[in-house]
Amino acid sequence: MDKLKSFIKQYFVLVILIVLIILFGCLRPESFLTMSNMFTVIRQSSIMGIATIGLLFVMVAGGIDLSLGSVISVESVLVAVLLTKFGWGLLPAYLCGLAGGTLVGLVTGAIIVKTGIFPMIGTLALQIILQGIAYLVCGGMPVSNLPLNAKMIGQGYIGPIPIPVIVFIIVIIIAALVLNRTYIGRHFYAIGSNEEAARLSGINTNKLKVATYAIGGFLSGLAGIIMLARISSGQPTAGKNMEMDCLTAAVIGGVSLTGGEGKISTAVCGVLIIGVLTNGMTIMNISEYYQLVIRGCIFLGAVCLDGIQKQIAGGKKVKKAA
Amino acid sequence: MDKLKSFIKQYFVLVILIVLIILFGCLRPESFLTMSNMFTVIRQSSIMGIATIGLLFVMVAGGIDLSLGSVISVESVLVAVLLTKFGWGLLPAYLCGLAGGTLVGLVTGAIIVKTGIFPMIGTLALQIILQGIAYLVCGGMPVSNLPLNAKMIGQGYIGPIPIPVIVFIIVIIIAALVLNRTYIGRHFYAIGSNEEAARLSGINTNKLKVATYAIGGFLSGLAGIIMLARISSGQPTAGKNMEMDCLTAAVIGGVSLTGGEGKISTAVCGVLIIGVLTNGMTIMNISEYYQLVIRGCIFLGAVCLDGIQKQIAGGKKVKKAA
Amino acid sequence: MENILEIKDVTKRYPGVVALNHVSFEVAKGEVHALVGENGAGKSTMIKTITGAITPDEGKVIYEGKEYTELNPILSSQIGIEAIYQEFNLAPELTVQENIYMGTKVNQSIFIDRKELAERTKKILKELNTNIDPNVRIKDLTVAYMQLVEIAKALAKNVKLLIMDEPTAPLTDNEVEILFKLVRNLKKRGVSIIYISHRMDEIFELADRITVMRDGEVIKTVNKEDTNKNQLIYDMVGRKLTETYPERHPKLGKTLLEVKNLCGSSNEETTFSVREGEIVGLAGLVGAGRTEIARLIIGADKKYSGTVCVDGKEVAIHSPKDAIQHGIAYVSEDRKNQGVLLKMSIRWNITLPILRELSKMTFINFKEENKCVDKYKDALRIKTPSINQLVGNLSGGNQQKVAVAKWLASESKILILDEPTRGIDVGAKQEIYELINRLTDEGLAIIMISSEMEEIMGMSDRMLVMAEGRIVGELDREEFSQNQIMKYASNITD
Amino acid sequence: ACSMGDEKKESSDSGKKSDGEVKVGFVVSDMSDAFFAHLIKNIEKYAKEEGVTFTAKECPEISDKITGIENFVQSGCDVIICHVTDADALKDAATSAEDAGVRFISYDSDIDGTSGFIGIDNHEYGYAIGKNAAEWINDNFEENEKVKVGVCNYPDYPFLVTREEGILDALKELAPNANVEVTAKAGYTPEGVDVGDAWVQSNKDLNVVVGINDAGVLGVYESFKSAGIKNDKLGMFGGDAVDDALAAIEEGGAFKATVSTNMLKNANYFIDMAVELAKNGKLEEREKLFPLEGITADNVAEYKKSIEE
Ligand SMILES: Nc1ncnc2c1ncn2[C@@H]1O[C@H](COP(=O)(O)OP(=O)(O)OP(=O)(O)O)[C@@H](O)[C@H]1O
Ligand SMILES: Nc1ncnc2c1ncn2[C@@H]1O[C@H](COP(=O)(O)OP(=O)(O)OP(=O)(O)O)[C@@H](O)[C@H]1O
Ligand SMILES: [Mg+2]
Ligand SMILES: [Mg+2]
Repeated sequence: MDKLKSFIKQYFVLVILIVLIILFGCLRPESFLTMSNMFTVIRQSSIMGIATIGLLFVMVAGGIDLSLGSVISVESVLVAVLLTKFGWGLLPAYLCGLAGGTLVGLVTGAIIVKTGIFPMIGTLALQIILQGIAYLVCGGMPVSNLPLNAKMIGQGYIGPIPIPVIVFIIVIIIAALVLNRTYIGRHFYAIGSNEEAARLSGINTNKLKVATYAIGGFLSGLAGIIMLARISSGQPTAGKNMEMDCLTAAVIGGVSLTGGEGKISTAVCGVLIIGVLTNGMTIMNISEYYQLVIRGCIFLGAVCLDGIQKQIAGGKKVKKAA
Repeated sequence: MDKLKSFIKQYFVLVILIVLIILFGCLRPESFLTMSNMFTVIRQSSIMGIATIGLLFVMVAGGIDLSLGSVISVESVLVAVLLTKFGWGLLPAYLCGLAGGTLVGLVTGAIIVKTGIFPMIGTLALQIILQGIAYLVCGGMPVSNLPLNAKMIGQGYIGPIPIPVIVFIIVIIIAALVLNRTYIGRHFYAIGSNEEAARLSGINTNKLKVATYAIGGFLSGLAGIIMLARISSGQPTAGKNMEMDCLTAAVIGGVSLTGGEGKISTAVCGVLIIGVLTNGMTIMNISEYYQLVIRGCIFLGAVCLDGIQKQIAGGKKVKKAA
Repeated sequence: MENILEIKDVTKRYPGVVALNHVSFEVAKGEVHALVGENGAGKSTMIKTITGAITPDEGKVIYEGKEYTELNPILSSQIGIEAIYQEFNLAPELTVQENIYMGTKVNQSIFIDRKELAERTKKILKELNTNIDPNVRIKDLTVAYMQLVEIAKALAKNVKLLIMDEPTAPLTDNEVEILFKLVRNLKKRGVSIIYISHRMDEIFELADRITVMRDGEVIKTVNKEDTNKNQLIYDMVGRKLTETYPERHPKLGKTLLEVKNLCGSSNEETTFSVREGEIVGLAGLVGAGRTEIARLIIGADKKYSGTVCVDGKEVAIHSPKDAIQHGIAYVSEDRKNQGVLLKMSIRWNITLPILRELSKMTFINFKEENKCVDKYKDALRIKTPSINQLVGNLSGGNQQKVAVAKWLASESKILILDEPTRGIDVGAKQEIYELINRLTDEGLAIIMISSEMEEIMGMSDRMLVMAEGRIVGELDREEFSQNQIMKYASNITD
Repeated sequence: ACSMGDEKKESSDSGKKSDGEVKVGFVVSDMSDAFFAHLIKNIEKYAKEEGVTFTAKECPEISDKITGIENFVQSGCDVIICHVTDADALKDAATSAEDAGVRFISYDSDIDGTSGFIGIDNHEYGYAIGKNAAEWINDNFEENEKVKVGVCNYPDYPFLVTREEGILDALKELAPNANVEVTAKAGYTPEGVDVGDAWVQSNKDLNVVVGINDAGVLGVYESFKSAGIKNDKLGMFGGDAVDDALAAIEEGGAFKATVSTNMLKNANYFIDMAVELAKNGKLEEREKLFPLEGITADNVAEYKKSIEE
C-alpha cells in the first residue's frame, strides 16, 4: 500500500497518463487501444513535444517563451516560401529554417538578458511581432504546392515508425543527455533555481540564459518544419496557440514556472497526456463545448492534485539532513 | 535637464502615452486629435480598463488571472440569457451577473489558495473551462433581442460623457482609495511583496488573496455587463483574448508580474496606450499585418525602456557577467 | 609580508549613501584579516567589490600584483577569490552536492563525472564534520545547514583568498568550533582569509590583523596584539562601550504564557511557561527545534496537540493573526524570507502588524503612522536617509533592526525573539539588550532563542535547553555554564 | 434606408470630400483565413488601380468590430464594409456610422438601414456545401445504403454554426440515408490534420467528410491521404474554393467538391459599390447577392480560368 503510494507520488504524471489511456481504452477499445492509434497519438504529439522540450530548457533556466507558437508559424511559412517561390533545395531550406528559429531565440534571449524585462512579457511582445512577420512573409495566404519530398519529415515512415516520432525521440535523448549529464545542463538548473547564486559561483548566467532561448528557438524551428511537412502547406497560423498547449504540457509534466525544476521524462508524459486527450475525445465524438470543459477540468485536476500532494510532502520536510 | 530626467523616470508611462498622442496627432491632426475621437478612445478603453483594474488587484497581491476574458464572456451571455429567455428585469439580471463574476473569482481564489498551484496555471485551466461554459449557456449562438434599456450602460451618455467612461472613472476612484488609503490595500501589497512575512505579521493572507480574485471577478463581471450593452447581444466569445490585452496594459502600466508593485494611475495610462494605439493605427490606415508588428514593437520597446531605466536606477544591480 | 590583495581608493555610491568613501585596504598572503564595523559601515560592500559582485564607481583592485579595474564573479573565481556572502547564495531546488559544485568542474569533459563528484563532496563535508546527505535538496535544509553548505561550496574551489561575511551568524557553538578549525587549516595551507564578524571573541581568536570601518571609511588597521576588545569597540562606534550584558534585576510577576504539551510535525510534546518580566532563553544545537516551538506557539505551523494559555486563559491560536491578537509577537530568524518586505519601505514594514489599529474605518491614519515609525526608527537608531527607503537597500544589520522595530511597535505582551541580534553590530546589540531589559521592566514576557552562548547566558533569567525537538534540561541563572548547557544539548544527539 | 439617402449625400459632399479620394475601411473577421486573405488581396489590388484608399482591419470578436467601425468613422472613411457575423449586435454601430455620414455596407449578413449589402446567407452557403455532398451520395450509393458522414465544424463563431446547420439540413433533405457519425472542430488545416488522424483510427470507414470551409476538410484530406486510405466510396466536401481545394479537386482524389461564393471573382464589386456610395450617397441596387457555385471536377478548370482573369 505504502509502496503504491510512493510510486504514485513519484510517477504522478505517468499515473494520470495511464489512467486516461485505460479510461479511453475501456470506452472505445476497438478504435482507441489499437497499435496504430497509439502511433497516431505519438505522431500527433511529436511536433508539440519537440516544441515543449525547447520550452523546458527555457523554463528550467527560469524563463518562459510565449513566442514559440509564432516562431513555428514563421519558420513554416518561411521554409515553404523558400521551397516554392525561391525553389531552394530541401536541405538549404531546412537549415535556413533552423537557423532562423535559433536566431529568433538568440535575439529574444539577448533582449531579455540585456534589459532585464520579465521573459513572459518580452516573449509575449515578440509573439505579436512574429505573428505579423509570418503574415508578411506569405502575404496572409497559405503557401502550397510543396515539392513531394518536403512531406517526408512530417508524413514519412522508417520501417513502421513515423519520421516525426523518430525526430522526437532523438530530441528527447539529446535533451536528456544535455540536461542530466553535462555541466551546461546542471548550470541551467542552477540559474533557474537561484540566478544570483549561480552568477556568484562563476557561471556565465547571461550567456547560458540566452542559450536556452536559442535552444528553444531551434526546436521551435524544427517543430515548424515538421508541421509544414505534416500539413503540406505553409500556414501563417500553423503554430497559433501552440505556446499555451506546450506550457500546459510542461506544467502538467512537472516543470516549474519559477525555474530550476523539470524533467524530460515527465514533460514527455505531459505532452502525451494532451495528445491522448485530444485524440481520445475526438474518437469519442464529444462536442467541442464539452471538450473545452473536460480538458480544462483534467488540466486543473492534474495540477491541483500535484499541488496538494506537494503540500503534504512539503509539510514533512526532512530538515535534519541526517 | 535633470529635472526632466527624473520626471520621465517617474512618469514614464505617461510620457509614452503623450508621445503616442503627439505622434498620431501630428500625422493625422484632422481626425485623431478631435474631441470626439478622444472620447471614442476612452469609451473604447473603458471595458478593458475596468477588467485591467481587477487584474491589478490580483497582480498586486502576487497572483495573476488569465480567466478574466472568459469570465467576461460567461457573464455577458448569462445576463443576456436572463434578460431575454427568462425575462428578468435589468437590476436583478445585473446583480446576478456581478454575483456570478464574484463567485467565479472566489472559487478561483479558493482553489489557488487551497492547493497552492501557480495562479497562472490555475486560471489558464479555468479560462478553458469557463469558455466551454459560455458556449454551453447559450448553445454557441449569440443571444440577441435584448430589451432597449439594457444598452444604456454601454451606449448611453450622461451629459456629454459616455456611461462606460463614468463607470470606469468610478471604478478607478474606488480602487485607488482602497489600494492607497486603506489598510486592506496595503495588505495586498504586503502579500504580493513577501507572503510569508505578511502572514507572520498577522495578515490573513489566504483570505485576502481570495479577496483579490473576488474583486477581479466582480470587475470582470462588470466589464462583461458593459460589454453586453455595448455589443447589444450576448456573445460567447465576447471577452476572448481580453486577458492578454489587460495583462499587456497592466505590465506597460508598471504592474509587477511578481507582485507587490502596481499603481492605478500608471495602469490606466497603460490601458489608454493600448486604446490610442488601436485607434491611431486604424486611423492611419496601417495594414493589419504591419499593425501587429508595430504594436508588438511598441509594447516591447516600452517594457524594455522601463527595464533598462530601472536597471540604471537600481544601481546597476544586474551587472553583466561577461 | 607580501600582499595578495590591495584595493586602492575605492568609492561606491548608492542613491542617498556613500557606501564606500575612498577606501584602501590590503590583505597579506596567508593571514586572517578581520573586518569589523557597525552595521552599514560598508563591509559587505567592500567585499562585493573584491569579488566583482558589484562594480565600484572609482578605484582599483590589485590582486597578486595584477591590477583589475573591472572584476566580475567569473573572473574572480578563476583567480582564486571565493566568498561566503552575508545572504545565502544557494539554489534551493538543487541538491547539496550540486550546490557545492555549482560552477566548478571536476573533470575536463562536458559530461559530469557523478562518481567523482560524490566522492569529493563527501570529503569536503567530512572536513566540515557534518553529516549532511549530499543528495538532499537545499530547500529542505535549515539555515545552519545551508551555511555549512555555503562554506563547503567555497572550499570546493581552488581558493587562494577566502572571504567570509559573518559566517557564524546562523551557527551554534559546535559548528563554530568546526569552522575555526577549518580556518586555521586553510591558513596553514597559505590561504588568505578576510573575516567579517560582529562577535569580538571570534575576531580575537582568529585574526592576525584587524581593520576597522566606520561610515564607509577605513578607520585603521592594527595587529591583534596591539589592541583589545574595548579599544576596538571604541574605534568602531566612535564612543566608549563595553561588551557586557546589562545587569538584570527581574521583577517577576504572574505567569503570562503557558505552553502545555505542545506538539507539531517534528517535535515532541513540550511544556513550559514564562512569567511577566522574565526572559526565558531557549538554547540548543542546530535543528534542536527551538524555531519550531516558536512557530507552533504563534500558529505559523500546524500543531498536532497541546494548548497555549495567555494570562491563565486558554487561547485558540490558528494563525499568526490570532497570536498577535492575544499579544504574542515573533521576530523570525529568517529575516530575508520571513522578517521583512525587502521591496517595501521602512515605513510600510514597521507598521504592517498594527496597520489595522492605525486605521479608522479601514482608512489609514498617515500622521499616526509616521509618528509611530519615527519613534522606533530613532529608538533603534536605524541608519537611513528616510523612512521611505526600501528595506532591501539597507545593510543587513539595519534590516534586522527594522524586523525588531516592527514587533516592538505592535506592543505585545509576549515577545518571542528568534536570533534577534543576528548580524547586528555591537553598538546596536547593546541597544537591543537594553531595550529588552526595558521591556521586561514594563512587564513583558520574553522568550529568547539564540545560538550565541554568551548572549543567551547573559540575557536569560532562566534557560531551557532543547535537543531533538524536546526540552532536555532547565537551568536557573546561577546554574548557567557553558559546560552544563553543552552537556544537555549534545547528550542525546550522539 | 433609401429614404435617408438624400440628406446624407449632402453631409458627405460638404463634409470631407475635398480631395476627391475615396476612403474605404473593411472590418474583417479573420485575416489568417485563406479565403479572407485572398479576398482582401484581390480587393486591395483593385483599389490601388482605382485610386481608392483601402484599409482592412482584423476584428475577430463583435466588440472588436464595433471598435473597428468606430475608429474607421473617426478616421474619416467614406465607406465602411463590415463582415457582419451577427446583425443584431452590429446594428447600433452600423446605424451610428450611417448617422455620422459614413456609408455602411454589410457583407455576409444584412443589417437593416445600412446603405448596401453584399451577401451570402450562411445557411444557404452551408446548404450548398451539403448539396454537393448529397448529390455525390445519391450518385454513388443506393437509396437504402447507409452512408457514414463526418462533419468538420467551427463552433467558436455563430455564423459558422449557422453554416453547419445548413450543411446538416441539406443532408437531411437531399440524402436521408446519410448518417452523421462524428463531428469535430476543424476550421484550420492543422486542426483538420489532427481530426483526420483521429478519424483514421476511429472511423476509417467514413464515406463523406463535409466541412464549413475548405481549410479544415483539406487537413482531413491530407491526413487520410498520408494514412494511405484508398476508399472508392469516400468523398470530401468543403466551401470557399480556396486554391488548395481547387488543386485537390483537380488531383481527382477523395476531395470531390467545394462551393464558391464567387466573391473572389467579384472582389472588384466591393470597391465599385463603395465608390458609387461615396460619389452618389446611395446605390442603384442596394443588395448584391452573388450566386453560389458548386465546383467539382467537371467545372474546376473553367472556374480557375475565370478567377485568373
Ligand atoms: N543596493 C543598495 N542600494 C542602496 N544602498 C545600499 C545598497 N547596498 C548597500 N547600501 C548601503 O550601503 C551602506 C553599506 O552597506 P553594507 O551592506 O556594506 O554594510 P555592512 O558594513 O556590511 O553592514 P552589516 O554589518 O549590517 O552587514 C549601507 O548604508 C547600506 O544602506
Ligand atoms: N518549516 C518546517 N517544516 C517542517 N519541519 C520543520 C520546519 N522547520 C523546522 N522543522 C523541523 O524542526 C526541527 C527543528 O528545527 P528548528 O529550525 O526549529 O531548529 P532550531 O533549534 O531553531 O535550529 P536553528 O538554529 O537551525 O534555527 C528540524 O529538525 C526540522 O526537521
Ligand atoms: Mg554586511
Ligand atoms: Mg532556529
